Amino acid sequence: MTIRIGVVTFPGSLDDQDALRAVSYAGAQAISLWHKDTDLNKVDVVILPGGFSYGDYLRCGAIAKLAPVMTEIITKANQGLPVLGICNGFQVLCESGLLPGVLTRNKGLHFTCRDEKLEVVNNSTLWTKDFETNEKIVIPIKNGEGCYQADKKTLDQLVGNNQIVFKYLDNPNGSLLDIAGITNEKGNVVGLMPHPEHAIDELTGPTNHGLRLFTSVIKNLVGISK
Amino acid sequence: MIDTVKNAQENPDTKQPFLELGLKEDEYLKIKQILNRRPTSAELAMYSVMWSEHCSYKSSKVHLKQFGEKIVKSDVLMVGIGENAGVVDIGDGWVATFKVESHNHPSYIEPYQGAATGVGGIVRDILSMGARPIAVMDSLRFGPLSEPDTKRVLPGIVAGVGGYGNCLGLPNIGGETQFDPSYLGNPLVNALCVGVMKHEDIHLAKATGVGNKVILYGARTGGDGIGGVSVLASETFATTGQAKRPSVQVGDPFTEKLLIEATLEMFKNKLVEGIQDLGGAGISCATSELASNGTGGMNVALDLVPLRDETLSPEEILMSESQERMCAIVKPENIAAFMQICDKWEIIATVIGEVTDGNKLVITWHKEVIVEVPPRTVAHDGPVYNRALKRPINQDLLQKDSINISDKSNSLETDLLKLLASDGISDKSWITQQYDHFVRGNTIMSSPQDSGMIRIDEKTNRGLALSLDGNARFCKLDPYVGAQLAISEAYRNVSVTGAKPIALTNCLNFGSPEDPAVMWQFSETVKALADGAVSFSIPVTGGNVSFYNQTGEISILPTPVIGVLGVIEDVRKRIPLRYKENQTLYLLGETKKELDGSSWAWFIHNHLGGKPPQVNIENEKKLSKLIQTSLKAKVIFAAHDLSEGGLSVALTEMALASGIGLEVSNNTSVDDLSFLFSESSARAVVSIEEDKLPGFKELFKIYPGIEIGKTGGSSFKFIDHFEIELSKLKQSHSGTLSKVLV
Amino acid sequence: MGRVIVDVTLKSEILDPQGQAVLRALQSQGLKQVADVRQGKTFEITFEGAINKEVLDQVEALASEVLSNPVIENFVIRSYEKES
Amino acid sequence: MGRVIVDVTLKSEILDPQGQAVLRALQSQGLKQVADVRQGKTFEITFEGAINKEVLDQVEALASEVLSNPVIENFVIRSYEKES
Ligand SMILES: Nc1ncnc2c1ncn2[C@@H]1O[C@H](COP(=O)(O)OP(=O)(O)O)[C@@H](O)[C@H]1O
Ligand SMILES: [Mg+2]
Repeated sequence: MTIRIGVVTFPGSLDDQDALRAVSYAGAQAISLWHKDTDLNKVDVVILPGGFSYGDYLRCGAIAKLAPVMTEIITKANQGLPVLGICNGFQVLCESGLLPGVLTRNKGLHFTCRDEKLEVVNNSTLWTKDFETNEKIVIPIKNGEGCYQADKKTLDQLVGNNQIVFKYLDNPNGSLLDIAGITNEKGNVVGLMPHPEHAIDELTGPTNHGLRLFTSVIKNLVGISK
Repeated sequence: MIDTVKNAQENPDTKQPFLELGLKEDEYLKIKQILNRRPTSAELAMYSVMWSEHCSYKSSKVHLKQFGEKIVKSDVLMVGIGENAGVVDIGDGWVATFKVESHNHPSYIEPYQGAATGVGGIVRDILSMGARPIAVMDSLRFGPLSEPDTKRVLPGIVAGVGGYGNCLGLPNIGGETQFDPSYLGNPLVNALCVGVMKHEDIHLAKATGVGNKVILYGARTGGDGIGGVSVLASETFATTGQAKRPSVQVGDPFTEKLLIEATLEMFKNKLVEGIQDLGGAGISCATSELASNGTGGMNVALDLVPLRDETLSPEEILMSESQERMCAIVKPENIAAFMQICDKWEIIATVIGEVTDGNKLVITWHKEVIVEVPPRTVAHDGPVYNRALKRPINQDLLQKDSINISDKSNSLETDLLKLLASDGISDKSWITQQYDHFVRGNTIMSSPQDSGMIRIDEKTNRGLALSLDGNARFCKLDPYVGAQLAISEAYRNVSVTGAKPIALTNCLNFGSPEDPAVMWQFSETVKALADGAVSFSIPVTGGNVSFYNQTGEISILPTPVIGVLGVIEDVRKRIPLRYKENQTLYLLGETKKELDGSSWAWFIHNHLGGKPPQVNIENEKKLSKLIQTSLKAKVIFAAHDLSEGGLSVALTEMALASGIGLEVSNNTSVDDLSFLFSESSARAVVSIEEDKLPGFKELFKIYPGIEIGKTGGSSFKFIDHFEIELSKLKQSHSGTLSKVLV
Repeated sequence: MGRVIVDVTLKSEILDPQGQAVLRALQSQGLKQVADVRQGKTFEITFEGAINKEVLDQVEALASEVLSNPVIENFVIRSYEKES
Repeated sequence: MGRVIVDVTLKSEILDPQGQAVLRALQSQGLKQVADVRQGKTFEITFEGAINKEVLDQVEALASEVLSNPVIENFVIRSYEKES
């Protein structure tokens, strides 16, 4: 069976083509979804890509959460649909309440683009089964608002439920608890600031470590997860 | 009261503020002569912006025509100078278009928005050729890092270049940043954009086909930047008071992103007959150029232009430089499909006129005719000046003032560390980290590599390499040689990555054209570029001129910035900067005792005098050929061109990028100081794996090289002289910008 | 034409790096007594026609859903002019 | 402790893309009567000690240098509390 993975394009999405490419590299069928779609075209998985949806005006992800396509995504995600939010997509997931907390302006106030060392904290989500726990990987970041913040109670819950998925080894933006990516309690929705779709091939990225997020979800769906 | 054509005929003696609009008395008389009456105020507005230095090239035209006269043998040039940007064939059915543009003055007044809208403008230029913009680069010049105003200007400009390009989804693949006191009150922001398309998709800016509609689409027109182009870019700051400093424009990269996607969709569906971006001089420029390049006739109802501010007068609408707007010529039967695409991308589009069989551009305001002009006279027949030029009297003195090496007694080690920490040579990652290098997933190389490299075809792995270079100190010492050294450097940067240089563009930043000494620098530069293009056999596909870069009477250093574009058939064969352990280092090319104008002379001894290094175009070509020949057998593992700071800086950059040390000895015939710091042209350092050495040495038939050392260890060792740990080099090299800028 | 102004401020426990940068800039310019700076946002919303209770209620609802993120921000409707 | 609030707004002839985006978002959420939105910045500056004329003058001077760029923005000292 071929897994169908949808990538949503909002006005201002930028890394949508890259996410589609990563999906194909990983062996799934890549499907473009449009922000005005009201049905998800039978996709098995949804990716919210990076970029500056609606210019990131107001707050990052705040206007995208109002897009028609999000209604269906939110409903299905709550029923277990695998969803990955990358960078701007992570911001949309937080704004729409699928993930807790919020991403704010980087501590240094600059947009920062660099190769980032991460530690895989939780390899039990649908998106991380191809990694080892505590594995160190390198994936680029590029964002102006990647500083993860949440209140103490939320942070305690994230730690208590093992919802932190990736941590920065050299925190680039002031994120609390060095958080680079988190999951919901069920493990089907994951959001991260680094860009795995830019680490699928050493020709165009620092490593190919990012590819494993995509292969993880595919293997899981075709039933060969470990 | 609206000043109609009728009114102008009936009231020929009305006083008009042509001087305030930047027109000279004789220019005003010429307009009257063309029209056979006084212009209406709307016509005056159009002529004044279109005849400004920035739009009309009135001082540079007589020089620039050499680019057409000195014919370069090239079989890649498809669209030459005169269009928005030149177009070159890059193989496999692909063509590329690239251009640099300056946005210097606005960036001083409002660094963030000035730089941002500079990027926005050049991207629309590329888009209007029919191409998908795929990458940007930027060349920046600032006052010394230690000056407080640099701390205001630099962060804003960098954030603006990044903010706009990042939000547009264009990777920034390189550029340059230099510092000199002459730029303190007049920083330079030159932005480059490159785009690609298939042969059949080339679109030109012309309005043909009687009855075809003129559609304005994109952002609404507002009162921002009115007269910005003529006043900001054409007058000196010293002579302009507050009133003549209009507000700068604010960019909206989000709207531009939608504009790009919508426009490319229109091209794909073949809905557009002609297209033009709205940059400087806004609607005046777009309508007159489209009409002039077409059959000549066009009617426009200006009152239909969607406004952000309902109080704007027709003159202001004509001159407004509101960003993120485009103008398209569309067949009536395609209007519906065109509008549907605009709807999809939520872009406002309005039919504002049509192509007529006349030869006049007629603009009405609520049915009254306010402009009726032969469009060519506005767009192309502006005034032409043959400005006085004079070699400065102190040029000879300057050239005689060669640096005396014998009394310079620092140790080589001290000099190297100091040079690495100088603002000009220091690591620029504080800047480049603010730019997205990855978006679109095709970036093969970006900073700190010698050139940017982009894969354009995922199936064939064909790619483009681009470099943007200029050394204004060399140009000050000798503008002709300096300009050719700039081409040489850009050509070499592209070559060492394995790409074959095929085209060049330029952005010429100078002081006032009314100063004969500046005009001399300019004419030498253009001559050098036109001659250089012939000798290198790569055509000049376009360029941009920015005059009046000065503070008071003090001009900036003459600063031509050169962009060279190269093609690489398989990006997987590219040659990077990073080497591995246990490789042999070779120095290709001849090192001479050429320290005048060098970074060493300037940053260590604050000396600028003498003559710049010699240009040797034949050697540059041989070096390039050697590298290209090497690709097949992959005998070169890593390479780096030698430019500012010479060998010592090149080796340090390679070592730091690789995280591996090296040791070298001076096997050349020059002294140790020159070995390390001379900036002789046509040189590169390469590193070779053990088993590739025989194959590599074969290549010396093409161009000679000598072995200078080996890679490995954790230090930079210059045998018999010094050994510096990489950590210490890194400390010197990387701390400079981040220490001063927060 | 009516007009409503909504102020959105960061909650006090949330980091405000922009405010901190302004604080440093003010201090470096000689304003020694500054102790803290917090940066906030203001939305000035103009309406066709006059503003009635219904419109105000809508603004109130959208202020917490769209104009601010309750995880990090507070909002207040600072002022409104029924017509102008 | 005194407190000064400075409002910085874009000049009316300057494009406000953020305000436009918010405008569309509000309209899409059913607030049909909105005609325009302008987004501004607010700085809430807290001082050690009370605020006197001298401090206010300093804030006034720095508002155009540090807090805003007069080429595109206006500022106004909205309010201040001498002490609190
Ligand atoms: N220094 C130069 N060298 C070569 N061509 C130039 C130079 N300056 C301007 N041109 C060419 O003149 C034409 C008009 O330039 P320009 O006014 O910058 O275009 P635009 O109207 O898009 O701003 C372009 O084709 C440009 O490439
Ligand atoms: Mg153009």
